[in-house]
Amino acid sequence: MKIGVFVCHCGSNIAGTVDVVQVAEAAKSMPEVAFAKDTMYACSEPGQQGIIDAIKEMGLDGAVVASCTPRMHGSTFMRTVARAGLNPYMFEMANIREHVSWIGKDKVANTRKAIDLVRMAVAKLAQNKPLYSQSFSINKRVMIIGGGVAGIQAALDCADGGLQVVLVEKTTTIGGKMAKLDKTFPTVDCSSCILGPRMVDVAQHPNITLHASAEVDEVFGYVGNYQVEVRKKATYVNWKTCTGCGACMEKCPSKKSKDPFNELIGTTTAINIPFPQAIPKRASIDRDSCIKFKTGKCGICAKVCPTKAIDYDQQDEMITEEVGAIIAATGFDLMDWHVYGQYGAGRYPDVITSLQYERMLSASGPTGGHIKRPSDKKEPKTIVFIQCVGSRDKSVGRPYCTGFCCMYTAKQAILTKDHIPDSESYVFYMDIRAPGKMYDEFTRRAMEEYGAKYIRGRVSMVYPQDGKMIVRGVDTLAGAQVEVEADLVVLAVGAEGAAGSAQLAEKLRISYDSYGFFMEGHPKLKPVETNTAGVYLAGCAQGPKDIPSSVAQGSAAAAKVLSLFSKDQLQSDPQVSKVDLKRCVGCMKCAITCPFGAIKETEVRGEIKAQVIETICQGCGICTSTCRQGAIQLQNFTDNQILAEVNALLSSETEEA
Amino acid sequence: MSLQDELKAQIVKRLPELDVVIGWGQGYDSLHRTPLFITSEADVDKLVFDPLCVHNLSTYLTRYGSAKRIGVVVKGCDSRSVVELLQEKLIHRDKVMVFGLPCEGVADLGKVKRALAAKDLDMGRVRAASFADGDLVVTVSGQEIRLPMAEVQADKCGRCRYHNAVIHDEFAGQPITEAAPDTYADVAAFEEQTLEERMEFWREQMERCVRCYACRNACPLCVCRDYCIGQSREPNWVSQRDGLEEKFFFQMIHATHLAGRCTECGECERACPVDIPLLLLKRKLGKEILELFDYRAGTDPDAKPPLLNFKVQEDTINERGW
Amino acid sequence: MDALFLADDKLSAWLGELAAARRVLVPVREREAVVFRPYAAGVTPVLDRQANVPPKASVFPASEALMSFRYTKNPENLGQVAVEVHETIDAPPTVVFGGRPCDARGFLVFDRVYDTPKIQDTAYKKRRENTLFVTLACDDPQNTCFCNSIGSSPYDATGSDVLLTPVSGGYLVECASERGKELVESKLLSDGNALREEAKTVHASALSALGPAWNPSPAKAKLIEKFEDMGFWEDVSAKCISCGACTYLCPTCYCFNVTDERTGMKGERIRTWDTCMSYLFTLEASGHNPRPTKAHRLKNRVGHKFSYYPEIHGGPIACCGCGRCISLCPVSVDIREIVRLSIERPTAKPENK
Amino acid sequence: MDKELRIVGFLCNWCSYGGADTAGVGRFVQPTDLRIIRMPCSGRIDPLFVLKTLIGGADGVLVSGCHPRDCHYAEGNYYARRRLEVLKRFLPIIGIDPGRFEYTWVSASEGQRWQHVVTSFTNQIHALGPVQRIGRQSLAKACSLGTVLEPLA
Repeated sequence: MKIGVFVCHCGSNIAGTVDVVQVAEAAKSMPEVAFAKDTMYACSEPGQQGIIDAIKEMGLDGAVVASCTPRMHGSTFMRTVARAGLNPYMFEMANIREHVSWIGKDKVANTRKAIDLVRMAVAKLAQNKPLYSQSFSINKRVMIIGGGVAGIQAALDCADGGLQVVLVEKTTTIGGKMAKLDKTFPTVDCSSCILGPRMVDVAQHPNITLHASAEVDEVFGYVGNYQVEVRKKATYVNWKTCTGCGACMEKCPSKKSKDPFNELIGTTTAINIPFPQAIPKRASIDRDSCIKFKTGKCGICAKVCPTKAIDYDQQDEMITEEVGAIIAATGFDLMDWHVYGQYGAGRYPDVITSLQYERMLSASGPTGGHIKRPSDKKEPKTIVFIQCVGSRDKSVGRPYCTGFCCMYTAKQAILTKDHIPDSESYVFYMDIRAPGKMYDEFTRRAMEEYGAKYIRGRVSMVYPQDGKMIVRGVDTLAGAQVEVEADLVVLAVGAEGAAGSAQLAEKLRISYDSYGFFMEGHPKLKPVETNTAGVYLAGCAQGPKDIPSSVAQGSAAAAKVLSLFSKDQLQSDPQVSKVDLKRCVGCMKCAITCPFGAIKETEVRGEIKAQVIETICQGCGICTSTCRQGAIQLQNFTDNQILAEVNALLSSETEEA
Repeated sequence: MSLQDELKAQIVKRLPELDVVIGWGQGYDSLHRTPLFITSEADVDKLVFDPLCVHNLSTYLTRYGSAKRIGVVVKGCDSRSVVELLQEKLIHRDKVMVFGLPCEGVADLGKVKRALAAKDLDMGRVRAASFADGDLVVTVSGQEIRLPMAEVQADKCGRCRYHNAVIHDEFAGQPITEAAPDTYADVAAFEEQTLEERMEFWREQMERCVRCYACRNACPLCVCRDYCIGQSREPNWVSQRDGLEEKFFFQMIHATHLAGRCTECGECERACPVDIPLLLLKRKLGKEILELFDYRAGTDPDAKPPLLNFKVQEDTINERGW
Repeated sequence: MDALFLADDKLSAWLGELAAARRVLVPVREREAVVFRPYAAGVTPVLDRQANVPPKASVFPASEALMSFRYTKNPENLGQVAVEVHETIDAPPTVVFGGRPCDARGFLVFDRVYDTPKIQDTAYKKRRENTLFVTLACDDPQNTCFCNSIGSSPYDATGSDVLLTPVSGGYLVECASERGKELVESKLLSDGNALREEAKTVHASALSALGPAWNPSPAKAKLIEKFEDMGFWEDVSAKCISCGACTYLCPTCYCFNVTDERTGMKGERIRTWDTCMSYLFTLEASGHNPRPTKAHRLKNRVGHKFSYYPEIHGGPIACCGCGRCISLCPVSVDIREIVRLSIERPTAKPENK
Repeated sequence: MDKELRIVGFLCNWCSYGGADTAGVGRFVQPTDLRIIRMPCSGRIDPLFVLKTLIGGADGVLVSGCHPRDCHYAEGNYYARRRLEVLKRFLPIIGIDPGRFEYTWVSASEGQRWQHVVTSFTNQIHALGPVQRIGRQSLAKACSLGTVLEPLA
């Protein structure tokens, strides 16, 4: 075999701490290496052309590129090798950047390590075999999980693109967090006025099937052919007949039910439609507060319902949706700010979250758009906004910036002045983060036009005194302690991945971080992809972002799906398991451990043998390490390929000696 | 009726349903029994059962095509291999007829050899052997030597929980009620040595290995047989070199491939022509698997073996924080 | 030539003398196994019983490098690779001490294959030339011994260079070859002529302890006759577990495999023992196997030893009667019984197809 | 730190290999002893790879996969956890310090954790020193029997 080795400088990224010339020189003495060279940027156009030229001129059978992580440019170079006429799997990468040059300062040790990694890659490549993809057809339906603004945007774009869309929403209405907002920054336009029509579009779009009050239970399958088990949670109202007339709500005697839509600052009826613009506009019963469910007596709603839609015996319904791609747009929730004991940990009614304040500002909210402090329903005159509650705070395990709080706090300060002209707003902030079109101008308006008093510093404590909330903090610019007697304190609470996002990630087999945000495929180059083919991300599920960014990502995810579905057939990853029939004893232990059901029993000349269904196999290799006789080998990660790497590494010691 | 006669009668009765019944017969000398393949009633007369019937005959079960109906005579320990094979679907219940026995323990010919060597006698020259009053009585070089069974019994019998065949279609004799605890004291005692001493021990033992693979081929659960990865090039785990690393690594293959499956019948060690104590490696795995998963292989044909199973939250695996 | 005497208490001194100039391999006990190991002061040879492993490896190692090789590249064109080969024969002067006469006789079977006018296996030959055998006549054979039946005896010194016979107080030392003379030039050995008679008694008693000899020679024809009688072979091989204990521990089994083992730019060509009892022995690259079952393979082992080899080499049986294949077989397959049955049992007529 | 030791890492592609990349991107400096072999999943890791590596002379072996519940292939790390735990407990019988082998979970986002894991494990291996090899010390004995090959000078 003739192998070419290309050692990348990556400018000074690698060459700064690895002697790449020496690595290339060392590669020349490695078995099977017929060509070795250092190159400034292997991934650049001339760099790739250099690889192609060398393969053609030297008649190489395979190439090793020693550069960055294969997770970054593995596929780039596989295409390069393919353009040179080789099978793309006749390629290996040695990661001498992320795993060497960027993490070690000792150039001698780094160079030695880089040589070892190249030796291992060369040894593996010598065992590689050409692999060929198979085609399989795809189901051009897409599921979008989460009906917030990102999910709505993705759904509409996909549906407009001609795809059948299944939108799954956990609550009884779509709209998400945006539906709860009164106004949006920096335009201060009415949130429901811009979102409402889009929600209606969803309801009316012939290509969109909406499952509200539904959650994903299980996900099977693979890109192009997913089967998703959706649990439609019982609402105790037959939504096929319910017209959303609201008669039940009017008569429901249980009026003190929790109102999650209004962030628990108001109450609602046990049977309710969360808000007038809800989509679908259907009623549902909150079991926990319904008198019928608690005592068995009542049943008024059933009596008053003109369409006899009430069904107290309704059960959760399981449906299976077959789709080819999935967009996860599950949004965010506020972190549990009760960890802040110094702000009362929820003990003071007049310390509220910004989202609660938002409901208070909303004309359709529980206060009818009048700002009233919860304790005595009086209009507050002095309002203190505390930013970064659960943002940029390592002490509560929230080192990241939620990003949009600076903007909505400014918006709320402006709206406060509009609502109560004689009010005074104080904003405690760490830094103003307002990068965006008209954003910084907006925060300046809050200060300059609306007179909000911005104090740069953190609040050390909040406590009640004589009907006021005393806010004690520091003004770091003035270098002085400050104390404000406030009527109402509003906390800008940081965002985290929506409740249940970790469980959903596990079902989707995508990664998530410790805050419940889903991991994108690459932080820069694959912001909407995940590492699971056919699963995409949109909106705050991937990380905190404002409305325009969420909408943009919703569209981006839709574009990804449309691009995926633009083909009728997909190419399967040929890195699948393969059975050596001679070695297989038919014990089927591989099938027991296969998480995908990709191995079935077959009979060959009267003997039971394992057979891999290539389009279902995901290439994990659990079967390979389960099979004792080495009969089922994951292609491109065969025992011999891995052993070649181990042996090359362990023998390098003796060779040098 | 003696146990042996009862067994013979059972085999005679069931033989018409079967292609062959595997039992024990007289070997080349009075101390050796040898596997006996019974296909006719005349063969049944050659059947023997006594504490010299050391072989685990279940090792033959996977060597017949699936069309044959095989009878096999098993002691308690041997029967666990049958259970394991059934559990792994390597044999089928309707193709195997199990003649179960109660067993008070078998002799360890290595111990017999040592006991005789201590008296300057060679086991290879024993002219006659019989059992009387719990002793193995042998005639060698003109002397009659009484060896108490307690002294020459196989170690596995001293810690046996399963004296009676755990699975059977026919059972001869009376079940034995007592069962000894197994505390894995042998493993613990070995591990009192330093790590260096332990490796030196294996170094010395493996030096003698001739790579005959009797350990593997005697093992009822080594079902890869002709396609063992210890000898293949595709995959190529072990080179043809016969250094200690290669020899020892083969034992690593054997041991890890038996993890959670090994019933500790000890055939690997018994079969070894150069007396390498191979069971110790498997006992160690058996001990850890028992502690981790509360699992003993070969006791439940319907169990899901621990290494083909998992719990999302493991009760006993204390994952190490960093 | 005169017989000499070695007193028991001078044994280790003699071994010390021998070991000064050569590698001396002696049987030692490791657990319940007796194996050949290099002699060093303090090592106690086990001389009262047969070793589990015969000293076959002294001349025919379980694994040996026939040559080493190294690839070198043309610096001008790395794709051009040259290979440099070095013969690597390791043949230190060796004395194998304390084996049985049958152990040494085993190499006579090798010689007819590896050292012939037509074929000279250089590695084998060099080691054979450099290795001398001081064997010990059996005074009390084991149950599995049958040297008398293959035309030999417990004191047959053919193939040995020095034969020791246990006598009272020590050993009678007799030179059995020209080459043996250099070994007995020791002041530790005294005149032993007076003990010749005692030694003869020892020999006679050992021979009689073996019981009556049986004649395997009819097997030569009978085994050919039974070549197609697979029912016979299936019957006699039923208990065989296809391990290699019988062949690897046989002093006369000489089959090998050759593989190149390469690490990086260098490697060795290795010859290792192989066993015809293994499925892999005859497995062809196509996947076809002419000896697919253990019946085929056991037929080969017995047939080769008692029929094909004698046919090719003019008579001698490829067996030295040591009995290790019986005593060390995990399931007590008895080659004596198979040979006898091949003679006694009528051959099944091949079915008309 | 003293002379580099031979440490081999088997990392799953999706989480830990990515975590090691993240550590690189974050320039989290680590000891240089480790050589990483990329595996598709920790479930692909046959315990025999670890044994082969240790018996073959590596001073330490580190396996890292996705956190339980977080496997890209749903279940691979659950199987790995059982297999590797059994392996770790097995090592003492053959005279290999169980501290020479560790398995852990590092996600693709945990660059700093990866730095910590590599640093701690490398320190642990340096504290244990070079591994004893079953093949090495016996060379003299085996050579005298003519069974072990003299490497070409």
